[in-house]
Order: sequence, then C-alpha cells, then structure tokens
Amino acid sequence: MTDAILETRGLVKSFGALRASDGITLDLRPGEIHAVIGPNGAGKSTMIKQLSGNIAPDEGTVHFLGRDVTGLSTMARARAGLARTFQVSALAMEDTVLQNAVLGALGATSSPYRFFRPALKKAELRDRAMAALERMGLAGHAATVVSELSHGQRRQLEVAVALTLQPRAFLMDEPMAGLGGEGSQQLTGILDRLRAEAPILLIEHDMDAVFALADRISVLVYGRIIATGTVDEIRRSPEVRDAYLGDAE
Amino acid sequence: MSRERLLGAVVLLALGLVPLAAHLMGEPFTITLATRAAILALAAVGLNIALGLGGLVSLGHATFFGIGGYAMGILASHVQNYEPMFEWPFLFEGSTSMPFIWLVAVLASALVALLIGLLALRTSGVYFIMITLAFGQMFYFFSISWSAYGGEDGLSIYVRNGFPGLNTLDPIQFFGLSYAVLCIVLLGAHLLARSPFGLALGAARQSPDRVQAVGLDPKRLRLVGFVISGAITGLAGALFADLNRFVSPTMFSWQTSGEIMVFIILGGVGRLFGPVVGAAVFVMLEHWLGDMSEFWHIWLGLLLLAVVLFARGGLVGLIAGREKAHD
Amino acid sequence: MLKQLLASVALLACASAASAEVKVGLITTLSGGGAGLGIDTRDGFMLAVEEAGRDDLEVVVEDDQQKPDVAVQIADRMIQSDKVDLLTGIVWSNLAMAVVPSATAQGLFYLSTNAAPAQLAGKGCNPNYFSVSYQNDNLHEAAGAYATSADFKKTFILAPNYPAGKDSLNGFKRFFKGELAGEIYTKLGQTDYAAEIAQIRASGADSVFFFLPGGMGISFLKQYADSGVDLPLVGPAFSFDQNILQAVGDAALGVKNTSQWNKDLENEANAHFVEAYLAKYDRLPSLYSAQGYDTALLMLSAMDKADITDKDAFRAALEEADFASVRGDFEFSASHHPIQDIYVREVIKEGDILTNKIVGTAIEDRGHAYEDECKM
Amino acid sequence: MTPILIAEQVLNGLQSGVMLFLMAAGLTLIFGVMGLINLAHGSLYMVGAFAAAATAAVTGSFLLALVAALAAAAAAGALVERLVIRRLYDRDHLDQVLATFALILIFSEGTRWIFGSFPLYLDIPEALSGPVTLPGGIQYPLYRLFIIGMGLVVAALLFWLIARTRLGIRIRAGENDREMIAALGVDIARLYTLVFALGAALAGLAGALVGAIQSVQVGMGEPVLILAFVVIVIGGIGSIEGALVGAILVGLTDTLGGIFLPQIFGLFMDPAAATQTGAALASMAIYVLMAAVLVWKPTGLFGAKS
Repeated sequence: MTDAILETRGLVKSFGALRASDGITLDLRPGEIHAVIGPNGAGKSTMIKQLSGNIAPDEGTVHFLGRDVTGLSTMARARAGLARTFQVSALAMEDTVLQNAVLGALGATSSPYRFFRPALKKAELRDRAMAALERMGLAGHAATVVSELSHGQRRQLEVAVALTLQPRAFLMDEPMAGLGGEGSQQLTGILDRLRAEAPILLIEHDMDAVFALADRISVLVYGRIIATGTVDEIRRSPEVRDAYLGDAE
Repeated sequence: MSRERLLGAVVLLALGLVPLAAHLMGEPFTITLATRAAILALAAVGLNIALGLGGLVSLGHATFFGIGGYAMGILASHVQNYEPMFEWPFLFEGSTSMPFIWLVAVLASALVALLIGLLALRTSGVYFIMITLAFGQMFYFFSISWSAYGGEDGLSIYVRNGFPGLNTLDPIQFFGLSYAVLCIVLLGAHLLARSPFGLALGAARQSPDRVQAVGLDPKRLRLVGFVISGAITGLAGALFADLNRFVSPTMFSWQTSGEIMVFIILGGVGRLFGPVVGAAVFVMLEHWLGDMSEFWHIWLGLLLLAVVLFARGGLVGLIAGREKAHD
Repeated sequence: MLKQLLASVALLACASAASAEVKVGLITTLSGGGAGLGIDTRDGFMLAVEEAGRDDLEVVVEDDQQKPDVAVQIADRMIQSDKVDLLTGIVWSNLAMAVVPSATAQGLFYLSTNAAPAQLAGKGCNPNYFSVSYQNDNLHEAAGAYATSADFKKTFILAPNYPAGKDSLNGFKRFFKGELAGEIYTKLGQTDYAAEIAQIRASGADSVFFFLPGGMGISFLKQYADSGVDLPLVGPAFSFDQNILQAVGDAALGVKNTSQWNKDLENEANAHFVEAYLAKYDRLPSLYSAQGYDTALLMLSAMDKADITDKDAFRAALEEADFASVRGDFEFSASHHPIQDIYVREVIKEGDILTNKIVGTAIEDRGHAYEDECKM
Repeated sequence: MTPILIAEQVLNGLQSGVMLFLMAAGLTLIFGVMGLINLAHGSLYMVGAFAAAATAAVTGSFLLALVAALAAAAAAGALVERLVIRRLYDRDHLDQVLATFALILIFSEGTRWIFGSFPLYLDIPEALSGPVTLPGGIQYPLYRLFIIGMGLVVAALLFWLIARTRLGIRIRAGENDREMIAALGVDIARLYTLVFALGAALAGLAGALVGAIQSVQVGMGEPVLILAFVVIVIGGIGSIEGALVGAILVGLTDTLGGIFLPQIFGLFMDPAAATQTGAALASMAIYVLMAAVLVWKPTGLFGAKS
C-alpha cells in the first residue's frame, strides 16, 4: 500500500454503450490538492459519484485511509471522513446558515435520533458549526436563511458544512462554478490553506484556480486518465494539448 | 414573540376558553364541537410531522387513525360483551382504561407505520402518495369485511372509557383531557422540530444529497418520522373513537385521509399551529355551512380552492406572513 | 323549502308555549349519493307532521352525510343543545348502531324509520327503542318464503360482503327450503357484476335471490337483463323502490320483490297518504316515504295519549301503536318490532312509469328471529 | 369450473380493464405532460355519464348521448383547466391534491344540485343489447364486446395520436421539457388546455359507456378514480403503454380474484367462511398487487427512473 489517503484502481462504469469511466486509477496524497480536469462529458461527475459512493463501479476499487470502501454507502464514507461539496449547492434552503452547519456537525459527532433538546442549544454541535462558519467568513450570517444568501456565500457554506465533518479528505465538485473573479480568488485562498488540514480532490473548470492551487493535475478524457503530473508537466504535455487544452483555447 | 407564535397562542387559548365559557353557559354541544376540533387537530399534528417536516405526502394517514379507533373499539367491546380477548397465556378481558387503550393504539399504529414505511419509502413523489393511499384502502376493505368486529356496521361502545380521576362522560372533563393531550403533543412537536432529529429530517426533505453527504441516512430519518407521525395520528384515532363512542370503517376511508390533509393545508403546512387552526376552522365550517345549505359541500369546496390558490401558507401564513419562524 | 317548513313549525310551536312541547330530532341522509332515501324519509315524516298541524311539536332536521361520526355528532348536538325528547330518521344500519345505543341509554326515545339491525332486536333491545319499519331480516325471510312457495329448487344467492349482506343471506336461508346453487359475497359498492352473472349462468340454478341496495342493484339488474340469463329473480324491495326503478328501466319489469308496503295496499290511510304525498311533492311515495309517514303517525298517536316527560306513559302509548298505519294492521312485538304481513310485489309499468303491484302475501304476521334474545 | 367459464371471466376482466384504461389514459397523460395529479378526474367521468343520460332521455339516441358525454366532459375539463388547474402546474403535489379534492366536492354537490339526488336512467341501445354466442359456445353480452372494441380503438387512436401527429410530437416534447417547446413557439397554455380536455373527454366517454350498464349517480366517479390511480401507478405514471398494461392487469386481478379466491379458500375451509374470507381478500387484491409492484419497481412497470 502507498500512503495515499484516497485511491482508486481501475474504476469502470458503463451506461449502456457509453463507458463513462474506463479504468480510472488515481490517488490523493496527504497535504496535496489533486485537480482533475477534462472537457464536458469526460466523465468527471461519474467519477466523483463513484468516489463518494452515490453509484457503484462495475469494476475496480476505491480505497480510503487504507480501507476498501467500494461497497460502502455514501453515508458510511462520510462518517469515515470523506467530505463532499456539490457542483450545484445542495443546502437546506429554508434553514439558516447555522442550522446547515449544525447538520454537518450532527452527522460527524452524534446520532440524529434525539428528539427533545434543541439542536442549536447543544454546545458541542454549535461550537463546531460556528468554528467552521468563522473560517469561511460566514459567522456574521449565522442567522440568515440560506435562500437569502448570495451565490458566493452559498459556495462558501458548502465548504463550511464539509469542514464541520473535520474530514480526512475533501471531494470538491467545481466549487468555483458561477463565482465571479473576486469570489473565485477568495475561495482559492481558502482552499489553499485548507490542504494542510486534509487533502482535496478538486474537480474544476476554472483553469486559473487549478493552476494556482493544484499540486498535481490529472486529465480525464472519455473516461480515461490520459495524463497525471505537476502543473508544469501537464502544461507541457503534448497529449494534453492535443486532446484537451488544444481545443479549449 | 413572532406573529405566528402569537397567533398560535391565541388560537390555542381560544380553543381552551370557548368550551369553558360554553360549560358555564350550559351549552354542552359547543364543548363537543371543540373536543372534535382538538382531536382532529391532534391527528393533523401527527400528519404534519410526516408532511410538513419530512415532506412525505401521505394520503393514507386514515390507516393510523382507524387503527387507533379500532384499538379502542376492540379492547372496550370485549369488556362490554364479557368476552375475554384471549385466555392464554393469561386471561385478558380487554380494557376500558384510556391510558392503556392509548398505549395500545400508539404501539399498534407505530408498528403498522413501520411496516408501511419500510415498503412505501422505497418510492417517492406521486408514487408515495398513491402507495400510502393503497395501504389505506387495504385496511378499509379489510375492516368492512371483518365481521368479528362489526364489519361495515362498526362497533358501538355504550359507555365512554375511563381515565383515572376523571368522569369522562362529562363533556367538559373529556374536553379537558383531549385538550391536554393536544397541548402535550404540540409541545412535543415543537421540541421535535428543533431537535437534532427535526433538523435532520427537515434537511432530508430539502436536500437529501446534503444529508447523505454528512453521513446521515435520509431514508431512515424519514422512516422514523413516518412512525412518529403515524403513532400520533393513531392516538388521535383512539380519542376520536371515544368521543363518538363508536368506530367504523369510515375512519379508514380515503376521504378521512384527505380531510386530515385538508386541516393542515387550510392551516398552513409545516407550521406548528397550522393543524390546530385548520381543524378548528374546518369544524366550524362544517357546523355553520351545514346549517346554511343542503349543498354546503359546494361552499366548502370553493373555500378550500380559494385557500390553495390564493392563500399559500394557509390561514396561518395569510395572517402571520409567508415567512416561517426560525429559532 | 325545508327552512320555511321548519320556521313555520317552530312558529306554531312558539305560539302556544304553554302546552308541553315535544321536540323531535330527525337525523337522515340529505347529501351525497344516498340522499334520495333520506329525502323520502324526511318528506314522509314531515307530511304527517304537517297534516297533524299540532302546535306542541317541533322537528329539527339534520343531514348525517351517511357518515357514522357525523350522525353521532348531530345526535350529541340534538341531545345536548336542542334538548330533543325523541330521535328518528336514520336510514343506514351502521349509522343506527352508532347513534341508537347511546341515545336510548341517555333516556331518549328512538323510533326507527328504516334501519333495524339484529343487535337492536335481540340482545341489545331497549325499552326506548321502537322499529316502525321491520327487523332487517324480514324482507329477506319473505323472499325465502316466496322462493319456497314458488317452488324454486336451486337458487343462487348473492349479497355484498358486509353485515347487512350476511344477515340478508341468512334471513333468506331461514325460510328457503330448496337447495342453494351457489352463494356469493360481492364487494361493497361494486358496480360490475359480469363475473357473478357468469357464475350464475354456469351454476345450473333455476332462480336467483339478490340483495344489492342502492346503485349496486341498479347495475346488477341492468347487466343481468342484458346477459341473456333469464332465470327468475327475487329480492327485497330496496332495489325496486319507486325512486330507483326509473333508473333501472325496463330491466326490472316482472321481477318479484318483497315489501311490507306498497302504494296499492287497500286501506284508507294508504289511499290518503299516496294522494297527499303526490300532491305535495309531485312524485310517488317510496317505501322510505311510507315508513317515515308511519313513524310520525305513531309518534303523534302517543302524544295524544301521554306527555313525553312521563316516559313510562309515553312508552306505553307507543306500545299500543294506536294509529292508522298505511300498512293496515300494525302491532308491536314485545321487543318493539312490528308484527306484520309481508307481501310479494311485481314490477309493472303504469303508462311510462315503472312501479310495483302486490301479487300475493309472502309471510303473514311475521315478527322476527331474535325475539327470544331480547330481555326487557 | 369449466374452461368456458374461465374464458368468460377472462373476457370480463379484459372488459373492465379496457374501461379502466379510458380513465387511466387521461390521468396519465395529464400527469405526464403537465405533472399534475388530478383527483377530480372521476368527476369528469361522472359529468360524462350524466350528460349522456340527460341527452338520451331527451333524444332517445345513444349515439348522441355518447357525443354529448364527450363534449360535456371536454368542455368541463377545459373550463376547469382555465379557471383552476392552470394555477396548479407550478405547485407541489400537495396543493394539487387539495385543490382537486375541493373540485370533487364542487362537482359532486353541483351535479346533485342540478340533477337531484336520485340515480338517472341510461340504457344500452337496442342494437347492442342481448347476448351473442362466441366460438366455443360462450354466451356473452354484445354490449360488453362493444366496450372492449371501443376501448381498443380508442387505445389505438391514442397511440397513433401520440406517435404520429403534430399534437403528439408536442405532447411528447412537453413531457420532456416545458421551456423547450415554449421556445419552439408552441402556445403552451393552449396545448395544456387541449391535453386536459382530451383526458377529460376520455373519462367522459368511459362514464357514458359504463353508465349504460351501471347506475348513473352522484359519487360514481370516486371508486373508479381510485382504481385508475392504481392502474397508472402500476403501469408507471406518464406512460400510456403502462396504463394499458396496468389497466388490463388490474381488471383481470379484480375479476379473477373475486371468483377464484373464495374457491381456493373453499379447499381447506368451510364454505361460508371461505366465501367471506375469500371475498374480503379479493377486495384487497388489487391494492396488494399495487404495493407488490411498487416494492419491486418503485416507479411502476413502465415508469421512467426518478
């Protein structure tokens, strides 16, 4: 075994004739941001769903913290410390920012089958939630209802909820999506600091952010990883230029 | 205090005071009406946990209402007819004690809710509405043809069951008991909504992906919510049967499910006092419109339509504002 | 119209507040699919009340929507709020079972215009409960007796799967001496009887007895007539009642049915009733109208003899049944159910209108099967 | 039990299934295109039956009665769509359930107000009455064969309409993407009114056809409505094929269950208890079927994955 936190070997997933994942092997090492890029339809969503446990691969395995988690549910992986953010914000829109963060803390620390004491009055839940909100600069909005937040704030809340899990690794599905230049820069700074805490597998379209953040980049095309390497290696790779960057620019 | 809270407190207080005044003025029927409103509100508070909090549109809550009713009917009829329910492993004659009947009603409806929930929660959306309806119909037809307990004729219990220290035949005392149960359950529902469970169930309605991503199982949350919801509606069924001193398959009918749902929507979905307002208004309408016209269902229908189309958030929403309270 | 009626009755009542007043609660079905029966009951009852023109009588009418819990609620209101002395009018047995036991337990009189389940005739009989119509089994028993006398050897019998349906088939079998070709319980509210008719055809029966009240009977009769099975049919009056016959159409022609009343019964009271009803409501009376009318006559006769506040005297007056029934002779058994003749009718056409005529007597002076169980 | 009797019962099941299909097709179409649960669909069935009975009483013509049923139900459907249903498309199922529940109350009591509380009369036309002898010696009512034929013709027309015509293309497009067909310049409001009226007309036709052999009375629509819901849920909501398969499945289960269950219980119980228990279980059979299908396939036999 390597010392990788998260590792896939030979993931294959087909939908009818379409091979959305065609033998994906990659790993996420401690302290790094590993970005996965690729054109639309390359199979990035299918890959992340197999990592998070939303869909099961036809072949191949997923290891997390040295354990084979291929057969585990999303919930079990989350409890084991795999935190995920969504491409389209998946938040409880009618609840407040704090309630959303407390939900994360609840999943991480205790059973939800407690029926009488108010959730927000539980110190251990509240402290953990507030700590995460503070780090994302949302502490001032704790009492705001999510539907009233700006788009950027919602992206930050996504990350904050993931943080409350105190995860061992992050799966982030296009966290910059829909953010303006300024918002994007701000989030880039946050992610940059986050990698020390837990490594991030980052799927992202925003190339500026990817090049600024990534320790390593993997390029996914038609369900295959065609190259993995440092930022410079990828920039120089002729295959990547041909297959991807070439037509992107 | 938010306007919604204030409105709720006023309605609840009124529901308590009106029968008291009626008692002093010697108008026992008003007390009966208020008791009916309180018990129907209780049934709707139960459904509101599944519907409002969990987003589970159950068109089969009459199942639990009926099970609660039949728990009362069956237990009490055995005592009434001097026919023990069973003699082995020990002699059991049935029961006419409300606390015991309530316990049986709650446990039986919770158990059935668990079984129905396990199957029904595999589906969602319209399918969930329809499968709950189908389970209700199963119980309805079964109860009609179950001749041991009266079938379509139902079961008549001549004397209202007892509660330690109370004369339940006195309308005001039985009202007080029903009202107290309603208040306790409302408090419970209030706590539940703010508890970790309520937070998680509410989030499972709004964003099941998120709930999974933080390591919680939305299906299990819904199942537990459905069971709690069914148990409360079952308790209401037992009280309703005692109010009428009668149970019949009508309690299982899909119109009953529809009416319980109507209370909630009339009052306001997912609002603590919505079911209370809805049930109280419905009982008053039934009473007054029924006096006004032989064709009062037309007016009831038009009114319901108006509420759905123009008063989103129900009557509570109309008066207290669209925004729900947050703590 | 109802409101005006009530108002006028109430007004009359107010005019002479001095005399002891009788307040009557009439609970019956006035809305929904079963409203026709309740409307006839009410109209028959109110006709007699108006003809009496008494100023010491007030009638409160309420719609039970054919729902037991609503009926209970109305009964509670009438007892608690309107302080009625006497209840009447319920059409359906399940509603009667919900209302009657507790009302009589509270000391009220209940006069049944129709529903008379076995429980209330036998073990659950009550001194304050009187059935003016019949005991539920009676018409079915008469059908059994008729089937025997018509020399039916192999009869196929069917009824819905609910208590009244089971009572019906048991009642029929009690008086039927032949053999059964088959016995079916259908679903309550069923509308398609193709499957049952096929079974009848295949069973080798020589006749069919059915009890399918309301819309079920209409559906059955139409489908039976169209099926080409032409075995003789017999059933209780419910599916051949005046209001239903027009909806059944010619499919009902010639069918024998049993009833304790018909509009051509020859007695003075009946002739007057049919004429007055037709004049007032512009339609022929049904069995329910007749039962409602008789119930009101019984009550009025007791009011002449006793004050309702004196329960024992009033009860004794009711027991005498000293009124001119549209059925001719009328007397109560010890359990307060009628002892009466039950007739066989045949569906005929008078001009364009389908109606019944009496063709014979099925049972004479029939009481009921539960008399011995009644201890009071 | 002879083969002839079994064959006859299968025909009966088929006939009741075809009738259910007419109801279910409209329901499933309306759900598929507009995403609307319409509890008031049974009321349109009732409107059809009453219109047919009233017309037949005046004109004496069964054909005119059928035309009147189609017209009245379609008109009632279009009217209700314009006034009420239109406002419900963007609402959740809960609001739809309640609003259409309210419509049932209005329709039922309104009909009673107009036509009175007593059942109306509608009869089979002379030309279609009485039994015919089928191959194998089965005596079977001609009118029921007519219903089966009529139902199959309507089913074929409906499939053709959806697969081959412009309207069908729009309907299919509407199922997939509301905005897209709006972008194509189709008047979506008119399309919806049309689809709703079409569904209503089918229900009205069913009401009239069935009214001739059953009882035309207030409240006749609700039992059929529940059955139609069972059908479309089994078949998969939004799928016309599913509605056809589901309808026939429900028709057969209901008919054959009622016959065979009591006989099966008769093998090991005394006859009286067996008929009662069998009848009780038979009345639950279709709901058991529905629950079983949903547990096995949570979106019905032909339903799209949700």
